[in-house]
Amino acid sequence: MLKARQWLVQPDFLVRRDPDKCIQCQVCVRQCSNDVHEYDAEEEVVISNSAECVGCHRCATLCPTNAISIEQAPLEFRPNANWDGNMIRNAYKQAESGGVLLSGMGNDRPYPIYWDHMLLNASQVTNPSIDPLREPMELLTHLGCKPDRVELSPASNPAKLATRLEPQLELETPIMFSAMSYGSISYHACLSLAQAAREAGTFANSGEGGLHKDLRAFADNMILQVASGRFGVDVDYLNAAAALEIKIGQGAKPGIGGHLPGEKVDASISATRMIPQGTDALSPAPHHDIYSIEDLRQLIYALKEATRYSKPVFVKIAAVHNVAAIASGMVRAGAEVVVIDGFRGGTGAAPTMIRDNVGIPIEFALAAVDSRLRQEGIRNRASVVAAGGFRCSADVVKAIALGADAVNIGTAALVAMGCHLCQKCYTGKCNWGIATQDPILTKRLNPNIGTRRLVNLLRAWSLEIKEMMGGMGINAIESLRGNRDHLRGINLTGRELAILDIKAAGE
Amino acid sequence: MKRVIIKEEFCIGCRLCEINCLVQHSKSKKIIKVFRNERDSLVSGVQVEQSGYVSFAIQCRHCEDAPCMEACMTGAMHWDAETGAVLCEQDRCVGCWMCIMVCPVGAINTGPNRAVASKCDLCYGAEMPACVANCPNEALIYGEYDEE
Amino acid sequence: MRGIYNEKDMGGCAIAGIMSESGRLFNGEQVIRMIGNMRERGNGLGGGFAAYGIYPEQKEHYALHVMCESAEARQAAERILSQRCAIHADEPIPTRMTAGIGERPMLHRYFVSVRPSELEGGSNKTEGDAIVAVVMSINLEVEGAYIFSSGKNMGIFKGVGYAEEIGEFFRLEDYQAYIWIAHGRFPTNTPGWWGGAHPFGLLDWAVVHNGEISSYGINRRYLANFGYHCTLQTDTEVIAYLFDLLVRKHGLSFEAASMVFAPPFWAEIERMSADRRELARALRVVYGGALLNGPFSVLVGHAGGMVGLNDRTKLRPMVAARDGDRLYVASEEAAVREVCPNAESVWHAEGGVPIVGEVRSPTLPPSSAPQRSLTGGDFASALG
Amino acid sequence: MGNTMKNRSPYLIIGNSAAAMGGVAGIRGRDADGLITIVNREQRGAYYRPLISYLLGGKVDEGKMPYRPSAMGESNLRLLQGVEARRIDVGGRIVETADGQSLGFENLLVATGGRPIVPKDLPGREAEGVFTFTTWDDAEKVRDFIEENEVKEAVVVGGGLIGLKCVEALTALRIKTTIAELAERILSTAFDETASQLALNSLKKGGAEVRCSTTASRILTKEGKVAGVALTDGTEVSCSLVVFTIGVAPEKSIVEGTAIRTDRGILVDSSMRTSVEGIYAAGDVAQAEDLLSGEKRCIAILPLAYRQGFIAGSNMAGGEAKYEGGLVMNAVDVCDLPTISVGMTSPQGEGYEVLSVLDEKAPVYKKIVLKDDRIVGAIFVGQIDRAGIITGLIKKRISVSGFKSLLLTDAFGLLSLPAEYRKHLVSGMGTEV
Repeated sequence: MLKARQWLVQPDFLVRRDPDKCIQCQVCVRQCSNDVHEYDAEEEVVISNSAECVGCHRCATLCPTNAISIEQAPLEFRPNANWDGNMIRNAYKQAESGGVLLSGMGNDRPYPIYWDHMLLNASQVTNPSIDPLREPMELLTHLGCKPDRVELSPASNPAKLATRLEPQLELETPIMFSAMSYGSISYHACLSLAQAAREAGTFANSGEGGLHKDLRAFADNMILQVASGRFGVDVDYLNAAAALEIKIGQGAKPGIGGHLPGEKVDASISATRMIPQGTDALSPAPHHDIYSIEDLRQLIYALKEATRYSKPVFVKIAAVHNVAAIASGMVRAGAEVVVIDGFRGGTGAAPTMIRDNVGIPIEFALAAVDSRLRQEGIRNRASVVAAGGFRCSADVVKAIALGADAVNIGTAALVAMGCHLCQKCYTGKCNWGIATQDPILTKRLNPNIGTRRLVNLLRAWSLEIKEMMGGMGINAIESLRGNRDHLRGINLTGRELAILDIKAAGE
Repeated sequence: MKRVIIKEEFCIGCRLCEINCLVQHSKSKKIIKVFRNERDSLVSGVQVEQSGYVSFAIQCRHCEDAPCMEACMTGAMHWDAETGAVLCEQDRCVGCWMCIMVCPVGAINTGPNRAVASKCDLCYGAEMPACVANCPNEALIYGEYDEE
Repeated sequence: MRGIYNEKDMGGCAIAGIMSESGRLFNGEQVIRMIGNMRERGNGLGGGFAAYGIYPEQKEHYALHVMCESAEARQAAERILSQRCAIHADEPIPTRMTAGIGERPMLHRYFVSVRPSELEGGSNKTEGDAIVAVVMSINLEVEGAYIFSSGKNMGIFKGVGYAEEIGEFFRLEDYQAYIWIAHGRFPTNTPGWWGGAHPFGLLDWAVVHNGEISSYGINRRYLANFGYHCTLQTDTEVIAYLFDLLVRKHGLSFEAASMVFAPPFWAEIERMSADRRELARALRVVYGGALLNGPFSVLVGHAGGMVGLNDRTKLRPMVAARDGDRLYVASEEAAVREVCPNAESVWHAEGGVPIVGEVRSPTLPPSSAPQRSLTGGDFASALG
Repeated sequence: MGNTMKNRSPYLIIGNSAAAMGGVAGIRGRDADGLITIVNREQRGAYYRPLISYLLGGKVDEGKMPYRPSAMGESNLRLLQGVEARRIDVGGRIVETADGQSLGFENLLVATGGRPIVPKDLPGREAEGVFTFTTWDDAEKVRDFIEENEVKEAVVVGGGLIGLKCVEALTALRIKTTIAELAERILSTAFDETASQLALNSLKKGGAEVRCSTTASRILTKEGKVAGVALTDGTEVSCSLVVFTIGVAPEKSIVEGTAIRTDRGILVDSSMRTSVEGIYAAGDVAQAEDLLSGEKRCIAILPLAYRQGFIAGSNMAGGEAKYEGGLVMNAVDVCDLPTISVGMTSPQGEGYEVLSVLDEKAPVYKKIVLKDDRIVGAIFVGQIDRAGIITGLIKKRISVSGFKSLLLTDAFGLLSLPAEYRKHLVSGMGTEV
């Protein structure tokens, strides 16, 4: 189909093809959903049109001779610290389209990454570090509301438990998969996450898109969301879950709703979301039955009632300025797990300006929430899950030391499944078969491979976490959780150190 | 006996199987040289069929009672006890094409210059056939059927 | 005083303890020999003792031992004290000049009871809670003053020097007690400071400890939830507070408390009988912040007895012995043999399994610790 | 008689070619070591009969002729070579041989094949230089004669498959060869006009002379040797070698006068059994059911011979194998032009639908004959890859209504087939995909 060229918009990438290496096998032609590569039968040569390239590397990855390389388009603007190329290009795009700029994945602006400003501790001499390969190293984590104290039944000897614990979620490693809905990602991607969660003894999250009937089998390892759109929510859905999550906000777009375009709502998605086929799936910005903390309390208890108090109820919010006070309110309203999604959290589609400018880093949000709940003496009443931009096991260890009970990984999980962060999720043309519903593309993610890679990632990170804990002389995750003594700040202002409540390196 | 198991639902139609089959059965075994110099002297033993999102790679099924073996009038087509593969001993083949006539999956071809029958040999001697080893999406698996 | 010492205490040390389970009184000479026997484990930068049953004539009152850097500091502390407590008697703690004991703070003791006004407001606030509050506020607010002993009919004596010299300095041969515990310190990263020496005490808890608590950071923050503020940043202090919280406040048995401090591994918990598994799981899930992680052997004294505990992987030494009504606990067997060459039984403590010594004597005052060591119940009332 | 009893064989096979080999394989499939006795008229072991033209043409050497030992099955095999079976004593279950042996049997497989047809009382047929062409011996004789007499010209009478292969061999030996075919075109049974024409062109390109609608009326001789052939159209072709490849008739003489029922060949049921218990027939001599028509019919082609023999063999060993019916099919390479024909290629009568594509230059010709949306015949010339898929559709009688339009396109493949059938094929086990 011919579309009018947008003259001001220049290619983002330059596709280079090494003619000495290219064997005209046309794998690239077959693999690019953006029609970058094309075989000219007359000339018997493959040619590439850089203009359409999104830099997803599908072609380069599958090229059997590594003949393809992809560079940033070398078209340089006159250096301008104020108007950098990014800003200029965005203005061009909007001048051409007259629309809101959209982006996929998380905030990519160069804000400081505070994980990289925190350093971990290790034992020397005065106490022994522990070798996780030789000695037990425990990552088992329980999410849910805990009482302040345990009561023992007085008369009995040996001691017997009198306290009845609230429902707890048991994780073999303190890492879960972030909410990603069926619709925003493909069925194969959802299946991979669910299978991996089961295999690794942790949990995947349905997101707000409902639960595909074939994924019910994995519900014991799934946290099911109740979001403003209420997609796919009925009593069976609620009772199928291992835990429920009320989604208030998302780090990538605080205060913004969701929008799944109608063309993506095929028969299967329509059945799963319980909306007519081909209609846009719109999640309102707020829950229209939650305008205050009391309303939240009502929904939390409605869900508990509906599920006979058999599963913990999570509440997820975006990390915004007064996150600590909000979190404390949520806990008092009955949230058993508080999920804080930092401003680097991912998304299938968000207005670029929102994604890049709203919210605060998870590092500060987490530190503030944990400290606040402790000050108020209600830290036991809820677990805290941190999300939004966890890139490696060290990030996870630092988050737990800051006070998180567990973390959610979204982007990292997608990357494990092949995502190359081209940020074009919203186009539905994901060449890696993840953020698409096009049957030609969804085939590209073999869920057996997806599962294996996800399990490997969790396994690798868990091993590294154990190594780091062992180095600190700690053999149980609960002794790392909130143990900020094992963190030291580097290149941080006194104020930042104070908020994180950690000492500076050298102190 | 190990066979190549086809997973139609995961075939992405990239045709890397065909490409690597050629390389594996070439003289030089160097992909770029193969496509420069040997291309015309090679026919892939695996063939990708595609229409819309349905696609799969098909090569000789190495049938238990192979019709091509029954039909072969020269004994070129034979069963390899070691690998269980149905192989075509090309210097016995005279190119009568009986095998092509009877192969229900159409996995045998007339070879580069229509001299003798050519087909998948499971990359004889290799631990894993090239098409399987080079499938990026595990749409081809090398294993026993009952493992499935 | 605070700030400079704002570091957690690391070190290898020696611990020792003797008690008479029938409550018979005896002087400090034996425990001094025990700790002296392990002189090599210390480095002369700290030593101390706790003795139970030493103030029979004041046994109704809390005995507060205070160290002050100056007369002003002492007056400031006294001011707060007299506002919130009735002071029934006070005197300098008797000492003698000893070789090896250098510069020393003013050492004074008060025998007090809580003013009724202190018990108002706070629901079911006990005298104990009130004393804890007083100790906390003086140690937090008064520059240069530090209360290092606050129990009834017991006292902590500690300072900078080798333990046996500290014992001599405090004239411990003049005190009669039914429990003695002692500590010889080897601080690795804090300058020797009198307050930093062990035992560390709160109410009638006295803790001596060898090792390092890697979980200190979270233990401290966990305690903060319950109003315990660590003033010394020593992990020993944390242990004392945790015992006070779990045993006195939450009424856990020593066995249950030990399952919190040095819990069984999940793999072991899986193998337990249903009831025990449920208990162990609940304790780990609820009290994760109280898990003492890292190598330690700790000896805790209280009016009702003493408890020895090793970390769950047993990374520090601890030996126990019984002979007649005596229970001995020490870092090294040699220390036990020093005073009890032919003990009836001598054994090494298992990781995570407490050595519990209980005083069986009706004449004893109520203790912070439960009388029935294996079951719970609220003992706050017992303090009233 | 006692002697007969002693060597009464559980399995006796008359003949030593494809059907016999199939028989051995069939028996061995069920009975690993029961004695198998093979009576073979020829003075040699089993060999790949169709190779004789390649042997003559020098495309293969003698080493390639004998069957692979693996195909024979080694154990407990008794070969009587150069022994001709004369008569079957059906009642006594004995086969008498020309050299006077009496071979007792429990199960008998008659796989005597076919006899080349030579017109009786054709003047000069006894002359030196007249040959038929069905055995290794024939090929050797022809070759020796060519060498001894430095043959420059030859005439091949009969434009069927064997004729063409023979011509190919002779032209390969640089002998000017003329082929005389009685019908108006060569390969008339297997092909339609178009295919025949393409084959003809290829043959001519190969250097052969072709004369249709005519045959030999007389062999011209000189001193008892062949000097030429007079054709029915009045013309004469000079040559010193004549090979008759008119066709073969079932070699059923051995059962004549016995209780075994015959028609054109020996009649057999779907288990390849004759009208007599324990006596089976397979190969060119057998007249078995035809897949398409359902009538009993002699189809003298190798794949069927082997299959029939195999079925007979396993039934002789107590099996219950069933013959799915024979399908006429031929694959032949006419001077480097690959061709395949399957089933009914030139339909007569009502209700047939014909699809075809033709490219004379290439040349490529594809033709498919349908009845009631099922394929009953096909011809492939020039482009034969994947023709087997069509053969499969014919055999399995799959309705092609859904994909008729694709059949002759280059895109045609398994993907065009009904999903279920495709998946069954592809799986090899009917499980995957």
